[in-house]
Amino acid sequence: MSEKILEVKNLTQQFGSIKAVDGISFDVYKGETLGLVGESGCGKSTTGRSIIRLYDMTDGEIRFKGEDINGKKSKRDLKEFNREMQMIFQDPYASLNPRMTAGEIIEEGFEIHGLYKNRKERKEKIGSLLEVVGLNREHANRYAHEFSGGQRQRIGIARALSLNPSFIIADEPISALDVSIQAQVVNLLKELQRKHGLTYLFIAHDLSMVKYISDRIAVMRRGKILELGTSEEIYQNPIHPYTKSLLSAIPLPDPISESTRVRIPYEHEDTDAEATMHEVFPGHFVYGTDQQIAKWYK
Amino acid sequence: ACNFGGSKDKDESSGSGSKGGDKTLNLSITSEPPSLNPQLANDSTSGAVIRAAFEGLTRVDKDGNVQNAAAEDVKVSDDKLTYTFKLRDTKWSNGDSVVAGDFAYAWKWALDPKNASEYASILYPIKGAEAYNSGKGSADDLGIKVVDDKTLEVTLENPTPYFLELTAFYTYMPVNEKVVKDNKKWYAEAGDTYVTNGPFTLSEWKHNDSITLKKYADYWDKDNVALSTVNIKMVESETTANRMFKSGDIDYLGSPYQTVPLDAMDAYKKDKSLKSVPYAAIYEYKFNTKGKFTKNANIRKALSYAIDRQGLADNVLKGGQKPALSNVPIAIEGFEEENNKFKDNDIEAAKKALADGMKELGVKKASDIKIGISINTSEAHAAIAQYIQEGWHKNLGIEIKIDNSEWQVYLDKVTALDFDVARMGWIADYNDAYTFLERYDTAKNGNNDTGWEDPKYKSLLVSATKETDENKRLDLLKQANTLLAEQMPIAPIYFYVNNYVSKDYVKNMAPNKIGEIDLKAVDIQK
Amino acid sequence: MVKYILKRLAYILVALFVIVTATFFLMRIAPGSPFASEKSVPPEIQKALNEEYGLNNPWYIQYKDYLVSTAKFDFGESMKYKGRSTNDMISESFPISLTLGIEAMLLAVGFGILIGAASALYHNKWPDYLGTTFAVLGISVPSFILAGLLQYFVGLKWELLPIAGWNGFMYSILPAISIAIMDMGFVAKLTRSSMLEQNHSEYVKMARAKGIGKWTTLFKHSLRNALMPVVTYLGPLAAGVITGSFIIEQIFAIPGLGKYFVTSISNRDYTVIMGTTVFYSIILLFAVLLVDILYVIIDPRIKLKGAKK
Amino acid sequence: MTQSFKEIPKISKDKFKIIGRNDKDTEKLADKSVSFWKEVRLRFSHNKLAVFGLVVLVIVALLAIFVPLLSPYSYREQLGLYNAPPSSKHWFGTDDLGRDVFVRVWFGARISLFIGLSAAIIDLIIGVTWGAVSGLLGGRVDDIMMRIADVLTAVPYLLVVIILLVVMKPGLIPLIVALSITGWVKMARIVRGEVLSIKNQEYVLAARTLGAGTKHIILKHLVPNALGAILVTMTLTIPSAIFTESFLSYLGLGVSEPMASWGTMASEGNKALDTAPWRLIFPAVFISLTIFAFNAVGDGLRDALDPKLRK
Amino acid sequence: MSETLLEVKDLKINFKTYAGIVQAVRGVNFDLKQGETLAIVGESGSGKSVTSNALMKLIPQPPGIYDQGQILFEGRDLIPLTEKEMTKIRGNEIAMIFQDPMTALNPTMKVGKQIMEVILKHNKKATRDSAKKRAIELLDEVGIPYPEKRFKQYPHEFSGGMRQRVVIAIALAAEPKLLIADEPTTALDVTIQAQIIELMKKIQKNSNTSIIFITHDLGVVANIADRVAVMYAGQIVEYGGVNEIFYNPRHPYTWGLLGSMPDLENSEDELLRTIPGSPPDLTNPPKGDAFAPRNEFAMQIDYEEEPPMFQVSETHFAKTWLLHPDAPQIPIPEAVQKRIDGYLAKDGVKHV
Ligand SMILES: Nc1ncnc2c1ncn2[C@@H]1O[C@H](COP(=O)(O)OP(=O)(O)OP(=O)(O)O)[C@@H](O)[C@H]1O
Ligand SMILES: Nc1ncnc2c1ncn2[C@@H]1O[C@H](COP(=O)(O)OP(=O)(O)OP(=O)(O)O)[C@@H](O)[C@H]1O
Ligand SMILES: [Mg+2]
Ligand SMILES: [Mg+2]
Repeated sequence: MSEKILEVKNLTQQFGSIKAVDGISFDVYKGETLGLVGESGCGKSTTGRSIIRLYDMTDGEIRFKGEDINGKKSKRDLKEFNREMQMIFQDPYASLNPRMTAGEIIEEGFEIHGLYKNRKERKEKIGSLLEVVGLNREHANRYAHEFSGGQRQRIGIARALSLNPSFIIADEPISALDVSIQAQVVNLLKELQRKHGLTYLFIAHDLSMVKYISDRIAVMRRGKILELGTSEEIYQNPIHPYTKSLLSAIPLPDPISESTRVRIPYEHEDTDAEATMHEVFPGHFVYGTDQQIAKWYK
Repeated sequence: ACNFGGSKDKDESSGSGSKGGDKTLNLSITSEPPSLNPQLANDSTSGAVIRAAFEGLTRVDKDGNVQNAAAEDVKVSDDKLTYTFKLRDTKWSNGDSVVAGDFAYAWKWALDPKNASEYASILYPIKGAEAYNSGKGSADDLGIKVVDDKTLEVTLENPTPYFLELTAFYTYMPVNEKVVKDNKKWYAEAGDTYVTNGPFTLSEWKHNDSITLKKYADYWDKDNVALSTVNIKMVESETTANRMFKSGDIDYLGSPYQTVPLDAMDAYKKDKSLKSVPYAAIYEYKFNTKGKFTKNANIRKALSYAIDRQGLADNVLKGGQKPALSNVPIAIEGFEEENNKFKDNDIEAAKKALADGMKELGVKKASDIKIGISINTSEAHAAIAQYIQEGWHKNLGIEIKIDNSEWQVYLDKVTALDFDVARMGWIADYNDAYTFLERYDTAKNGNNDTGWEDPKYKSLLVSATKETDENKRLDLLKQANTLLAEQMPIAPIYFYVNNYVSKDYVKNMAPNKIGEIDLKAVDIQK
Repeated sequence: MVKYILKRLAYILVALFVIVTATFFLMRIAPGSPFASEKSVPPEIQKALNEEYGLNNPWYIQYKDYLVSTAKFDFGESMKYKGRSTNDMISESFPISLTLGIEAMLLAVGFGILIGAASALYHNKWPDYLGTTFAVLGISVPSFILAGLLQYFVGLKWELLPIAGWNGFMYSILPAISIAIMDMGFVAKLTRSSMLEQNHSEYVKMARAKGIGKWTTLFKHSLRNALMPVVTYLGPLAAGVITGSFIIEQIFAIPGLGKYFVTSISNRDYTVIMGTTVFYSIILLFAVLLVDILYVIIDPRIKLKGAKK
Repeated sequence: MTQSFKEIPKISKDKFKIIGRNDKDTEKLADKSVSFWKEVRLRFSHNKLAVFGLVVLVIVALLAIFVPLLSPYSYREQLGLYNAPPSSKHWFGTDDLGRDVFVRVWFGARISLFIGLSAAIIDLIIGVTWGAVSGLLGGRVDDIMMRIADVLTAVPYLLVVIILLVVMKPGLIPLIVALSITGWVKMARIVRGEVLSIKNQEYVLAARTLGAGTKHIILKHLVPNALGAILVTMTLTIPSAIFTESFLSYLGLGVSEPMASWGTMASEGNKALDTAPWRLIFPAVFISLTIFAFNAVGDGLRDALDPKLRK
Repeated sequence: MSETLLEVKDLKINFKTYAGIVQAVRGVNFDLKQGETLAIVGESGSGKSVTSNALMKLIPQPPGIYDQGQILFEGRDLIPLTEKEMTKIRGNEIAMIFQDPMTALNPTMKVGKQIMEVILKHNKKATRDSAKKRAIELLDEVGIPYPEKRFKQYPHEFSGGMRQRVVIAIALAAEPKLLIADEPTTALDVTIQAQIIELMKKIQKNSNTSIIFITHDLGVVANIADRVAVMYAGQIVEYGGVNEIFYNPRHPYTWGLLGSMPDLENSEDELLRTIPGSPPDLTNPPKGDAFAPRNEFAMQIDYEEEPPMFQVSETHFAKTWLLHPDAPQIPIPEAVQKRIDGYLAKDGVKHV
């Protein structure tokens, strides 16, 4: 496999008494898409936001391109970091400032980083970014509320791309969109990845989309990663009962099978302190005690 | 948490005036009296209440005449320096007899520098008083002698023709020595400790709200006291007080308790209810004789001549005030004819004086003269200043700016001579020209505020003090007064009058020349 | 919770210290003295007076004295009103201002919320226009003018209520209205916009989908949620109102606390300045704290941790 | 279902040729879309009260500019006609010094409007910044900044003004300084409240991931989106500044006599209510009308700018 | 089949805005029988919520206008009813579940009280005690553990899934005949979504309630619906039994919807099928077929004239000119057909 672009070690994020993220570790490799799935409130967004330094993490270590992100202190280093790593947000309505035009939203990054000082150059760049995400140049002067959800999300993507990052955290970029628009956005993300060699951390709770877009998937629950492996592995060969339960819950556009489908309910088993990550197959990790793993893997 | 103060029924009965023998007068004063201790009081509001509750050796009646009060008889020595008072048999409201010692105690207390009585200086005519009060002498050297319980002998520093008027002043009131010694704060509340000997007793004192006086049953002259109750409301706003008067909540509106609002004057004049009586008080503009332009006497004269005093009195003040063309009010005995030191609104003379002054100062254009009128914040001052400003601007062509300050800031500025022209008022504590003229004896005098002094003027005043002959003394004072008009360190503006309106049934109620009302004489006849 | 309140109390102490310090120095820099008057006081007596009130001490001693007296809540005697202790002056006049203030608050908040709620409920219909106009009028008529008009017409011309004074409930009506009107207007405006926001929310739609009537929805559901911004505004407002309004007390001759805030300063009555300032500060600081605690009571989602939300 | 199911219509066959989708249109936005500011304008102009307010403000401003220039009388000229009721010569009557109230009202308007607008600007500069910084940074900074605001409201204002009076010459500048001392605290409180809810919006987080600093976030995101609340608060600041000015003038901090402002005219006129009511009524009516207009415009703008009311 | 509970006839709803009149619902017809579930699908802005809110007369007026049509509930037209008469029907006969459980509950009122409120409102005989008992029962019914304890808690103490259960409990409290669920599971994650759907099915079985289920998730539709209405630009463009819609879709928009679903067998290299473009502006709906500009099979006629509803089978209708006898026979696009075949094959293996 290619080089690691991001290493997360024992990341813990505590809000007051709540441990939103409880000591998780994973790596992301250059050019891949790592899907992060799990029920609502399990700490997915928190993980993403800690990585991009929106939160100061409570404990652990995050290395981006080999450097500890918390070690970066100087303003310049921070700006450098911001150019390398970007985020796409969940809510296409809340993530665009209603008082700004699409152009201004995309321009914001240039302004902050003092890029393309020349007006014409800047305009040109904004226009080309809009085109990259499948919008027209003329859209630059329109306000966010004039766009449909899918178009808004594309503006959000254009904003994330504006600084030419190499790593993008997409925090449920499609869950607020309806199916046909989800497809537009996912296609766009895929295409961009192919063209620019981007790396994604793709957060979602919709497993069918995640499966489609991700190379590897991490399943989270209550602040912990329970299972991690390639998409194929996770779908074909889930080991953790929670993963199995999740997979069984995906509804399919197939009325006949739906009428007979049986959901596998998940019974939480207490994992005591001994629980650890087990590499069951190469690259396929499961969290649990030795006995549990043995039991599940039958 | 319902606290509306006071019980309701009590007030209802008192509000309805006289029923049978119950005669009630309703008044309003502008504020809480700062102190009802005669020796600590230093303002007219407190004075008005103290005067009703206490009885000095003498009283000044409604016509301004001195009457014996606590003293039955007064003997004055030939050199006019020794006064022997024989006391009447009167009682304190707690039953004690009023004795000469009570007077002596009160006066000594006031003069004791430790007690920091702000009005102690009014006792200075007494021998040794000034020295003791300023820490240079001792109480034993004071000219106050208790001969026996009923006899008080007072020796003066100089012959003081108005001394018997002073003994009516509140600082000269007696206090009950025993009570005062027992309780340092005897004067803070109405009640057992507030022991008085005047025609009224303090029956209730609701701080900031009202004071109730009741007729003193054991008063020696009780037959001549008509009122049974006096309710005094504290109403700061003139407008409100005026409305209360109109609605009948109060029976009397005006000096010395409250002022008739300027804006109401016209209406009261129209229905002829407004009354004006002369007042020994002057409103004046002080010049800074060290100022850039006002150091020049001609400039000062020009400014003073160019004031339309009559117009001001008629159109702005409206209370029948008299233009002041001299520095001693016409209400002062002997000065009735002196109000003619120059002509009112004499633009010709003003222009001439201005031209002279400009020449002396080397100023080319009148508009180069920039003068500020300093006033403190109060309605009438601003109106007067604007009126005068417009006149100066129009007639003399000089630039005038009005500089308005908060009261204490203003006092500071005036004391520091940080002004060109500043308004001031002076009210007589006793009916004598000396109180007006004495202020300019030296530049250092705390009440001078002009930086002006003249040795000739000072010597005139000193001679007047020593003089035992009434007429000669008066003449010396008149000379001094003329000298002031020549040098014009102050521009007199107008002599105050006391304005008031009262309900028809209020009788015998009018302020005297020094602005006091003796409630003892007031009657209500419905 | 307890920890939070303790922390806030500590802040209050620090704030009080700062306030006392600032007031002390301002007071001493300001020209004038408590004993100044038009007739000048002889220097010897001035000195004696200064000595009596400790004004001859160097500033740090005086400063220390004020700190000590603040700590003991004993501010000493008034320099203007002889023989009266500052504490007495406050404790006599505060209940009056408090009574009047509570009445005014009830008016302002009660009617303000009612008008605001009705406006929101009938958004863009005539009750809304009426209510909004009334609210804006309330804001745009200054209290001293309203007080004058009420006194003149209601008191003097129509003789419906007493002109001035403080002698029972009837006497408190006009002043309370005068104090309340501006805040009533603002509370109404705040309530209206906040209610409109709530009315667009899902749970209000849900309540209506449950078959609950308009007014019931309003009182049971949206009002409480709409109250948050009103509460923010109320804290400092309450502190101001219950400690009295100088102008209103002056116009209606009410023996309240409000006038001391102004007169003590123009009199340079140092002890009373200090006393009233500390008193007001304590009320204000606690009102602000109370608001933060009220938030938690009104909105169970908020936890006292330091920051809201 | 039967209802909409009509008989299959007969249509010429060549219409049934597949021509595919209309490519040009596909990513076009609705062409009749209304731009943000145009919609704001539309929404504002539909609000009758707001339009009325705007018209009033314009008229008041014009009168304030032109009446003192064109009137035969000046604001200070004493005409010898004291307390005369309104007449054809003196539309608003004359005052106690015999000056034309009409000219004085419009002269006063200049000062009062200037004060009102200055206060609004102070609110914007100090209040908004203070509230925004406090709310955005949160935590200890917030605690301290809000306690400072508390302290400022608690320290006796009159004392501060008196000291200003001593160190500065009276005029408009010390007046504005005096207004700046505490005038903004209410605004700061309200903006802080707004910011607390806006700052967790995703677009603010997005700006932060772009590396935006505090200043950028405040200016670009927090202030524009708190504009509604800011406007409403400002409509309250303006009247309170106009009245504070009369109080400060009374203390000698404002413009000096014979110049006048609405506030000073009204408080002077208040005393003449019983006898010369026109001296109160005209300034008071114009104060109220102007504040009413500011409110109407402010509310109208607030509604027009509110993205929540928009779809 | 059982009798018809609800019949919507030619419903048109407009909104007056500054930009013009938004024709949000442009002539919708459907009916619903007792105990039946109708799913309404369609992309955002197609008028699903407006339609469902209209059934309860919850459209704010202004700006909303009931322009035309009838809503016959048990034969009675709801449109002319007054607000007061409607409050008797709302919550009682027709209940609603909202999309976002996070905001649909009053944050400052205890959960129990919010349930009791409906019971007390619609059941004249209920006392506070009986209402409380019933509320606890309801909490238990929707599967909330420790209902007595939960009764006294505030919404923020519940997770999203639990809150949606509370919303359902409220909807069920008065035993309504019709339950409208407007995207009840969109905000929830899959496991909880599955639980909620199971719960609704159970309830329907027990009390024979009719359900209108609004969603854009075709998987959910397949799971719960008896019949399906596909909406586009304020109109129903295809309508039929659930199997008909999924295995024999006739409208190109329905093809688009089905095609854009990823499926677990999709290989990652191929892009998803999308419906390019965006929905039309309803202030100014296009002439002809509103879907034409996005329809790769659009014909000349589509740009000129609005198609009527063509009947495909007894129960299956579609509003597209493609069904006109003169139109070229366009087969279901290959990718979609392949997927359908895949499903059918799989099902066949399982069920035949
Ligand atoms: N700023 C914060 N302060 C306090 N608690 C927080 C904060 N942000 C998140 N949490 C809590 O941390 C936990 C994890 O939240 P997070 O947003 O990471 O979940 P998520 O997996 O992204 O959920 P969703 O699918 O709903 O977006 C939740 O319990 C949440 O309440
Ligand atoms: N109050 C309103 N004022 C103006 N237009 C409105 C209003 N409510 C809805 N609309 C318009 O009606 C149309 C249909 O909206 P509706 O909410 O029914 O869509 P939807 O199908 O439910 O979409 P979603 O999946 O996003 O919930 C939209 O174009 C919307 O802009
Ligand atoms: Mg999240
Ligand atoms: Mg919807």
